[in-house]
Amino acid sequence: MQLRNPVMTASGTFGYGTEYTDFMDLGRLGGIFVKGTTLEPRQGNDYPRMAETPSGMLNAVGLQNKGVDYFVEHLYPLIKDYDTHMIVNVSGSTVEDYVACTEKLVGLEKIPAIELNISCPNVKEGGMAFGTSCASAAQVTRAVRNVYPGTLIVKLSPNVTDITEIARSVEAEGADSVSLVNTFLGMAIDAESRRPKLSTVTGGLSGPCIKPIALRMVWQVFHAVKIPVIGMGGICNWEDAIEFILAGATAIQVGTYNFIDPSASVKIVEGIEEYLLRHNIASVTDLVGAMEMG
Amino acid sequence: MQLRNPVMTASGTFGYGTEYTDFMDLGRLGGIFVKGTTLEPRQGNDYPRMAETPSGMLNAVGLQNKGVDYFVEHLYPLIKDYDTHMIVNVSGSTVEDYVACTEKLVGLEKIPAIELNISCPNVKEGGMAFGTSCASAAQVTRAVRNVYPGTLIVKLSPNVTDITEIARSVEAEGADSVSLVNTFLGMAIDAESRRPKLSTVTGGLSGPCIKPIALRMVWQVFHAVKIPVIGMGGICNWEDAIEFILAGATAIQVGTYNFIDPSASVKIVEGIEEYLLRHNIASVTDLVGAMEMG
Amino acid sequence: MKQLDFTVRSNEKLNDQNHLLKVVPSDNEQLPEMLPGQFVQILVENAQHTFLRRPISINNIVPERNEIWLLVQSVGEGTQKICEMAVEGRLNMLVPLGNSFTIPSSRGSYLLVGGGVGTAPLLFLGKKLHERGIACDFLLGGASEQNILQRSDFTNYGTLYCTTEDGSLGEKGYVTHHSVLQHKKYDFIFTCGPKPMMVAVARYAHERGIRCEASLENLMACGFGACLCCVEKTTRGNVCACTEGPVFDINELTWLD
Amino acid sequence: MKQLDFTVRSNEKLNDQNHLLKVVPSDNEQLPEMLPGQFVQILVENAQHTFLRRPISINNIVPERNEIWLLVQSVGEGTQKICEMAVEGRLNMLVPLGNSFTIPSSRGSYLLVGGGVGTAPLLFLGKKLHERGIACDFLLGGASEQNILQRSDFTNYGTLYCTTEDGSLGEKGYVTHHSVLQHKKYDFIFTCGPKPMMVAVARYAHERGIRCEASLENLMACGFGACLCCVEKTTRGNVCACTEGPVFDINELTWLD
Ligand SMILES: Cc1cc2nc3c(=O)[nH]c(=O)nc-3n(C[C@H](O)[C@H](O)[C@H](O)COP(=O)(O)OP(=O)(O)OC[C@H]3O[C@@H](n4cnc5c(N)ncnc54)[C@H](O)[C@@H]3O)c2cc1C
Ligand SMILES: Cc1cc2nc3c(=O)[nH]c(=O)nc-3n(C[C@H](O)[C@H](O)[C@H](O)COP(=O)(O)OP(=O)(O)OC[C@H]3O[C@@H](n4cnc5c(N)ncnc54)[C@H](O)[C@@H]3O)c2cc1C
Ligand SMILES: Cc1cc2nc3c(=O)[nH]c(=O)nc-3n(C[C@H](O)[C@H](O)[C@H](O)COP(=O)(O)O)c2cc1C
Ligand SMILES: Cc1cc2nc3c(=O)[nH]c(=O)nc-3n(C[C@H](O)[C@H](O)[C@H](O)COP(=O)(O)O)c2cc1C
Ligand code: FES
Ligand code: FES
Repeated sequence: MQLRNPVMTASGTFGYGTEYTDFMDLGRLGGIFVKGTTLEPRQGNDYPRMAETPSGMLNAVGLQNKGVDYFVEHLYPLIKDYDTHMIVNVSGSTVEDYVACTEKLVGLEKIPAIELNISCPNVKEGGMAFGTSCASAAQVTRAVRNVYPGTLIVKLSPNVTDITEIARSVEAEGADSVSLVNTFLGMAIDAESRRPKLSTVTGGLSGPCIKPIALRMVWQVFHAVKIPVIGMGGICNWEDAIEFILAGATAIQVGTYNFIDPSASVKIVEGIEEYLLRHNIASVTDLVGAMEMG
Repeated sequence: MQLRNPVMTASGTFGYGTEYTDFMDLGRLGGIFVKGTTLEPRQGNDYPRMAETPSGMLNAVGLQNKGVDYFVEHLYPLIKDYDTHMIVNVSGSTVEDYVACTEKLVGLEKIPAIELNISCPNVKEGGMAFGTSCASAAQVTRAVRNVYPGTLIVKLSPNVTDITEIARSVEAEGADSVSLVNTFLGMAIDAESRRPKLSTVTGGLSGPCIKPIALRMVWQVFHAVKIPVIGMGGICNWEDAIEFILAGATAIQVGTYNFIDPSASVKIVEGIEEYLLRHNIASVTDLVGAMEMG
Repeated sequence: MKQLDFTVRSNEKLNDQNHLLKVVPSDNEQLPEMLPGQFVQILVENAQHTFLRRPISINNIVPERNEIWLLVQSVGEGTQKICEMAVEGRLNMLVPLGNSFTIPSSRGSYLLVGGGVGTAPLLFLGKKLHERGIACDFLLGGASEQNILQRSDFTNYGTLYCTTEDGSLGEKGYVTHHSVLQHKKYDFIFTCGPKPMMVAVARYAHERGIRCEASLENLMACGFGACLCCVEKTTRGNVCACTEGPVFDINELTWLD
Repeated sequence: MKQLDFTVRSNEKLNDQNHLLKVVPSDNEQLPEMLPGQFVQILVENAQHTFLRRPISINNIVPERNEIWLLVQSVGEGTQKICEMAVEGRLNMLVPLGNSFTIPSSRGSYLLVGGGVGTAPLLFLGKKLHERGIACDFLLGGASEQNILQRSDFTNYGTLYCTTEDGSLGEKGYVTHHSVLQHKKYDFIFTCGPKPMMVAVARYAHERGIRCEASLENLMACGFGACLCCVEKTTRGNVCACTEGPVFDINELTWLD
């Protein structure tokens, strides 16, 4: 998969792209990761699903989506002609779920890649659990790899002691790329009512608050694997994007900040272009992992 | 150890208390955790050691301190008559270090407790490594427990997949309490110079940005152990403190925010008092873990 | 939907907590069509703790002046900063968002029930109904007289009934206890305000078989359908309050179950 | 050290980037004694990305008016917000912090070398020297004329020499190339400014055996010795620039190693 540029948008924060067409030209993006898609339709979790936190937010959406069949039948036709890479984020509760969901996507010509979400903290079963042990991460990657000939990106959970271990185990099973990070498991309580702010008590933390940790993980994983790393976590502007690229990200995803500035991703594309010009750098690939030490 | 109130100050953010006497009355606090103390003096890491991040900061101080002998001889006499609990944060690189350092503190009458720092991300050896596996956390706790008759608090690292596991393993070795969280391993890069912002590349992330994750961990640990939990991570005001208490913290520590408002801890003491009055709650202990569900 | 910079033309303090801001697109771009019930998402700059945009209803549109009115109650940092905006200050907004109240095609008698700052979208709705030659009644509730805002504006478009908790204006008590609800028979009710009030209004309407729409104020992250955070549980399942709402027919909601 | 609210009495724009703020304690509390070289830590409110306080040197003290002067260069969000402070606005500050320049007890000839906004603490130092009957020379450098600030204030306390990179004022070039350094022999040099400039000044002083103190601008979190983030490597090991500095004798520093 060749990208026009390294800027993509993160699953669950960009709908199916359609939500953003009023604000920007999708054709300016390297790619779009659509909302987490599961085998069966899901209603997601109860309201309230969101809490604002210092420089970030918690969400407990819980993979609300109409299921892969609906996607194939109704959404794919809408988005297949967008002039950018449309990548489906595949989520599930069991290995069989992941495989069955993926199988339905295999035939879709305009979906060059899938992102295996083994890191969603907002579903009771599966989800993040797969991403927090090497064995289960390897197991689900292997199973999906067997049925999926396209580009297979595995999305890692940051809620682990050693993310490089997990990255290496999915690389060993044939993942073409790893993307990181998904959200951090967090919570918030309303002091006055004494109740959790989310219906599910805990949820996923995203936004600029997590950027320093996400960046560290990207740097560690870049040095641990040979496959390309896609970096994300709190990226708001071109400087953040450059930080991730210097740390080792071949491409980046913009997530939560799309909510605050729906055209942020295009501004990042432009900001990176200017940076390359200013620093007289021929291609962004020259910057990947190019942090200077000492 | 009985506390006057649940508000204490976090190690490495409050010096030896002396730095704050111009700004506040130390006697208003439940306790003070002094700077991480090691067997030998340490110069810490090179400058730059600090980077501001969204709603937080990274530090790479690296346990700069004059060593436990200096502490006993020169600092203890200065602080022993403060009208609050003075607790020493014991850090080290090997089990032997921790034990030898602790042994020198055993005789100090006015030090009712030590906090075993098995979670410092800023030293090359040991430090955080002890706090990221059950076996090593248990090992160092056991060794120190053998030589320390006072209140033994073990400070946990948040850089783990399952913090409850670690908490249970130090509880099993006789820890009287666990405190959490220490800083998250993070990093920052200067996009223009392409250099890491810290001399050590990675450092410890603290401040409000980490609060949602820290709070979740306190809640999990509260439900996993029987010993009291001391909560911290981004606490700035009484509302934050109440959140941690509702999640299960018997006491809390104020860290980074002391830098921004040196009298923050006293304001939190007052804010909690007002909250109890307003809600007609007799004692703060009635609030510990009293988050209401459903 | 558009992302536009607006310039604050005026900022009038209505009472301790409420401000009325009148804003125009900074580059004089023609406002897109906006409907009553729709809202905007405001980027709050200069605020230390406000990360997300803040949703605010469209209180009124003055097409001649290309102007949007925003009625804002200061309840936290975000709304406080908006209330403190200086004249000539800039606000970046996403406009317009959400669905709208159903402007009935049939004649009939209409009641618009608002509480607190929930009266905001009802002014614009009343104006639109008035433009269609539909007279309506407004029933507005608040803690006391100074909390019933924009009264003279409302009376331009219909008859105004009020309740206050302290009796300082209109009848004493809550809106749902107002005598007009006993005396008059309505065909349509539109409501916006605190949830307990809207639930009471919905119950009143439901019991009498009156068609009723309520405008919700669910917590929102994006405001335009991308995050799925603002969902309301409806007879159709969880739907986004920012795109399929904020206005819902009460029969779709599960409030009365 | 005290934590006090201050009221902005005036805010003068000196050039594109630099503002001079004059502030007094809001409750008129008598200012504690402050020494040249000391600084304050300013809490920046209303800033989205500024979490920590910002250190700013004491530019001048006017005891008759209980007033502190702050010369601030807008380089990022924090300093920009400070520069945008309205008259009568409030600033919470920790005052005073750090050590100070050594006011020499012996007579001799003194040179104060500043670059950019690093000239800020030198005005107060010059004034204090002047009060002791010590005349001094100022050697100030900047990109061009408009960057050499407070010239008339400096000339009250001594002779002013300037260099500018474009030659628009004084000699063209860097401070360390100024001819006065060739012609005159100094006993003490005090310097504050960009690190490369201070290193060059230190080298000049060191080579000639001139006693020299430099004021550092290390990144700080607390500003009062609690965090150990601001350390400078010295002959005594790592020491805090906020308590044992910001002023250091150049012989203690490891710059010339
Ligand atoms: C579609 C829509 C239209 C709205 N129209 C208006 C309007 O015209 N005028 C107006 O003043 N306000 C309106 N609101 C509410 C307004 O968006 C919130 O008051 C605002 O977001 C609070 O931000 P803050 O930073 O001031 O307060 P915060 O500090 O975020 O919160 C302060 C307190 O208010 C509560 N709160 C925050 N947002 C909401 C919400 N959406 N619903 C209920 N409680 C909340 C918080 O839980 C907290 O207790 C509308 C909301 C929605 C969703
Ligand atoms: C003891 C002391 C006294 C000072 N006195 C003054 C003064 O009188 N007037 C004045 O205008 N400034 C002074 N400074 C510098 C001032 O504190 C910084 O410019 C300010 O903190 C930058 O904050 P910001 O939010 O505007 O910029 P940021 O957005 O934080 O940073 C903008 C850019 O400036 C760089 N930067 C930030 N802080 C420093 C620093 N301390 N040293 C070098 N580079 C930095 C950043 O790396 C970044 O590239 C002093 C600093 C110290 C430590
Ligand atoms: C509201 C919301 C919904 C999300 N849904 C998904 C999802 O369905 N699948 C997924 O892999 N990640 C999901 N994520 C995680 C993001 O894709 C991204 O990994 C994370 O938010 C970190 O990036 P950010 O800080 O830039 O937002 C979601 C995030 C948010 C905020
Ligand atoms: C500058 C700095 C130095 C620290 N030094 C220590 C230390 O010596 N020992 C320790 O256990 N924790 C140390 N910590 C961690 C804090 O005690 C605390 O666990 C952490 O900062 C989270 O709390 P906060 O977000 O309130 O700061 C340090 C933190 C900071 C910011
Ligand atoms: S607020 Fe994001 S979908 Fe409604
Ligand atoms: S800035 Fe904290 S010790 Fe100097």
